[in-house]
Amino acid sequence: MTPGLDHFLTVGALLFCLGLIVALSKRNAIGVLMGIELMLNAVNVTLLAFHRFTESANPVAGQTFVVFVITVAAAEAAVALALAVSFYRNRETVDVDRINLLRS
Amino acid sequence: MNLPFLVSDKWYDIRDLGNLSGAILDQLDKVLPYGLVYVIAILIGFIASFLIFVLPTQLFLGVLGERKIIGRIQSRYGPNRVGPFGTLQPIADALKLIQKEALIPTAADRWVMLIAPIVFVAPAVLLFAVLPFGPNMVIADVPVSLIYFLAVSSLPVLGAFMAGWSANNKYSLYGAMRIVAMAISYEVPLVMSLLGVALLSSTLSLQGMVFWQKDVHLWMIFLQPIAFAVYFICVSAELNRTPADIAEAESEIVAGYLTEYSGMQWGLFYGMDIGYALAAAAFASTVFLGGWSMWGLEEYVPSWLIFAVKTQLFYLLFLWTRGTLPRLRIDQLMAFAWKFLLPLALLNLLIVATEKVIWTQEELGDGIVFLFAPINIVAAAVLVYAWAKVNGYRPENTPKKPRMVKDATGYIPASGGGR
Amino acid sequence: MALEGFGPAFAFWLLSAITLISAGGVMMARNLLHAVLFLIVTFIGVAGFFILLSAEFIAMAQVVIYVGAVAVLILFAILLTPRSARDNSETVWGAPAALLSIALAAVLIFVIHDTAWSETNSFQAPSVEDLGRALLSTWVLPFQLASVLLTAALIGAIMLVRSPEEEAEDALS
Amino acid sequence: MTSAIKSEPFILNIGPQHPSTHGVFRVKVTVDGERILDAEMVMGYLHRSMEKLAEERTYTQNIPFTDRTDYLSSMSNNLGYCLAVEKLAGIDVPDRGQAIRVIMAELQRLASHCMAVGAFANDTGAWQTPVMWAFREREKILDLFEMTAGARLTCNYMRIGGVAFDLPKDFVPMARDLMKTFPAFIDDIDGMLTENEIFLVRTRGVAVISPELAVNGSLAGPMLRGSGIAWDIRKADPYCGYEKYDFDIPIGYQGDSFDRFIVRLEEMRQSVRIVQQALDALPGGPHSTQVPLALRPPAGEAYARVEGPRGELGYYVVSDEGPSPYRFHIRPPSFINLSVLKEMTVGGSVADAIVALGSVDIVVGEIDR
Repeated sequence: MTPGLDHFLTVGALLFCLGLIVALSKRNAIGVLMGIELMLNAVNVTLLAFHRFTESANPVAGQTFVVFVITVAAAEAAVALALAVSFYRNRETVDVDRINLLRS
Repeated sequence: MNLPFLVSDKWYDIRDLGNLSGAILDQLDKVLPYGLVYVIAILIGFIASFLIFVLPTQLFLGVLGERKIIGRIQSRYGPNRVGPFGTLQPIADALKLIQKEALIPTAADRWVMLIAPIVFVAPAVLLFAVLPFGPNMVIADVPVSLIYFLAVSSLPVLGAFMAGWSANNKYSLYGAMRIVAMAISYEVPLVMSLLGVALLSSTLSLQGMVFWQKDVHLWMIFLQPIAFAVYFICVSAELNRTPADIAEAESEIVAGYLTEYSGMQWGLFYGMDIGYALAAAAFASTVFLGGWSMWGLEEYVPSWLIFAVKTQLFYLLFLWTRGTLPRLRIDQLMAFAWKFLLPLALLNLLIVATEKVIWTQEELGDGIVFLFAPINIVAAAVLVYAWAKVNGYRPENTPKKPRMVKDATGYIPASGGGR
Repeated sequence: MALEGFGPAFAFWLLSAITLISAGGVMMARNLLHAVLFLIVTFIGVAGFFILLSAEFIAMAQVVIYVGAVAVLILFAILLTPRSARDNSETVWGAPAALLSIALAAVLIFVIHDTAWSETNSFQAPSVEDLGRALLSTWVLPFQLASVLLTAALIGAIMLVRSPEEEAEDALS
Repeated sequence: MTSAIKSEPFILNIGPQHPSTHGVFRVKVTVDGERILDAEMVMGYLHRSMEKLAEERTYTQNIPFTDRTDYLSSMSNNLGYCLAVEKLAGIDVPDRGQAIRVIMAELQRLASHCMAVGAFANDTGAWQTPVMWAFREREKILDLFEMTAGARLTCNYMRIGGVAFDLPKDFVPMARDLMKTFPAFIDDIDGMLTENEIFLVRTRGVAVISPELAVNGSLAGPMLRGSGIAWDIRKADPYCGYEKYDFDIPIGYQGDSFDRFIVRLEEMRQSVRIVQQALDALPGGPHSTQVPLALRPPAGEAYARVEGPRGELGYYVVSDEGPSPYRFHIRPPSFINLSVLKEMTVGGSVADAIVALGSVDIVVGEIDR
């Protein structure tokens, strides 16, 4: 079976859903971050699939978008991990359920 | 002799490995069922690259050369018992290592520990795929082979990390932490220095860079000496070669991430260390030393021979530093990367960008590089010295001779030693 | 225009299997370190997809940034938190999240297969040069913004992980 | 090194099986990341109960024991013990014996410092090259020992009242030749290490011993002189006619590892000078006085000290007129120099601790005896 747009989009969707499960359900802040990274990767696959298979007035736009997504993801990962380390230092935990300083 | 896949009739010119393999695969495709030929191509490619590049360069020139040359530096003979002049020593070592039991501690993370050597070894073979051995002799002529090389060479760090973490040993963990920290820090100046190279030659293809250097008749090392120095230092740090071998610092943390490994698992790490050093040397000779080109000499000598000689000469630099220099401490290495190498690489990028703009805007010919080269060499010397001074390099402040006294008179305070 | 030939098809199915199985591994692994290792395999599989979609530069960037930097950063962060914080178990929201995701996947797959996408037959893979020109001409403003974002993230991350002693020192000076 | 990340301190065992402990010696360090918070020394893995065993043997039979305490400087150990027994029994040593003793002790210092300098460079990470170079020169000195005493490492050459054998006739020309070439080797090491920027940053300011700490810790030898204290038993309390020879004491500036290293290098140069002077003025006559085999010194006690390669090497012998000593005690310089290791390492990193340990120049056989 030759892979077409449908197949790539399906893989992207499945990857996104797996990332969603990880991001929503993990106890550890770093685990949640990994889920988010998975979702971003799924988005990138989808973007490039559209870029490859569909008509476009601007043929590089898809790749450009992916470059920006990767950039933002890298920045996000750096800040999120810094947050996790900093939070661990102050509260001795990285459990997202116990990050509830604002709850009275 | 007229074979369809040969470009020229020179006997030594195994031009165009791609044509050769393409011709074979075309013929096979006619007889074999649909698609099977791709699987065969992958298998043949893997085995052939292992046999052609990894085995000879690594086992013989790498392991043996390392032991012989470092032996000579240390005023001893090196291996000289097995085979003529000890040439069969690597094979004897490999046989011994294969026989040994590969121990796995009880508390170790068994699967990660087993997978780690594989993760470490696989990229070494992949690295050689994009290195051009001649005008047509490149296995995969990827248009972005520079970034490909960087991407693949960042993978073995993971293997080393897995090895260090999974063994569940404090020394191993130290090695893992150190190698990860080093990899993050030294990747930055490394990429910055190569950015200047890509900028000047306006290509990301290694083959394109060799052609560029061939066309302007000048090697990149003369145009960007800073980039070359930064590349050399960064790559020896990433490869754990001696001034920066803190991840497997023998005298401090026993063997770093290799502490708990034994048998051929250890042998794979050890051998592939040399494999990566050879790949880095090959990369440097491609990017900075003109690759297979040698100012017209490649017409008379096989290009792959020129390339191999350059690679081995560069590899000799690694051996030399390894045999001579002590090791830095981790905080000193980190400071060196961020405070010294990164600004220098950025300055180099600035110079190169300026020159590139002048070159393209004024539509100057290729000859202008012969003006740029002396400027850049002088600028490199001045910048390195000035930046070292700014960073507090004061060699004259350290007295290198002790004070001499005639009698045992007790404490004599040091007067104005300046330290 | 679909990808013709056995090679791309074989690569596609292989990569799909690798990527999805290792993504499942991220979800299932009880040890956080193992989850990161699975995540790295997923990243490499996604890079393979990018190559299949004729975006070599993006694929290499994916490996350099995700495997070489982000994954290593995650490993570092895990090592800096102690052993007790290295489990990867679910909260009580595990089952609802799974249900939600399955529902979302069903919807997405239905939409994907039900839509008639206007597929092109004349795809010309843009070169790295095209990408570079586009980034520095059409998309120069987002490009600059992204660089500002990266700088801000860099400084923010450094400020976040400073120790209280260092902050006290800076306050005094 | 400030740690920006708070992490849990944990205990790291450096040794007993570790490449840089120079034997079976163990340091239990509490580390936070790479910073050392506490260090505890554990020793005794090589204890052989020499001091007690010596009480069962005659005075002459004890000489081989002294070879095996500090196995890198057996000549100096022999000398210290023989001096103590001679002091106890009131035995004089002929001039030729004295001169041979000086030659042997200084050659031993050269051999031992070769090892110390090479091993120290190895600890800083210079991958075996300095140690191999140093071994090459040390072998030549050990050749001289072999032709004189018949053994290379545990020489057992000194005797109560002199030395065991006279010098073979080839010895003097060979020793002269070696002393001509030896300074070139010292210059090699000097050029390779003291001019090396990496070596400088690794050792300068690392493991500083203040003069007060050096005196209060009762340190001796290069450890003491590195801190800027001019003290040398050969000058302060001359024995074997050291007052006849012209040599200087090298002292350091601030007592860091680098100072101890350059002090050792310079001591090697001075030792070459002493050996040359002793060879030039080698007197004739007997090499030893006859001493009864079953020596029974008069009751009393004696303490004799020599400047060994590692510092003040003292032997304390008590006699009760029996054929064997009533009490036999060694003052081992490595053991006492090591007592400041905690002050040297705490606050630094693990890599610095290895450099500190290397700069002490320990011999575990002497620490544990």
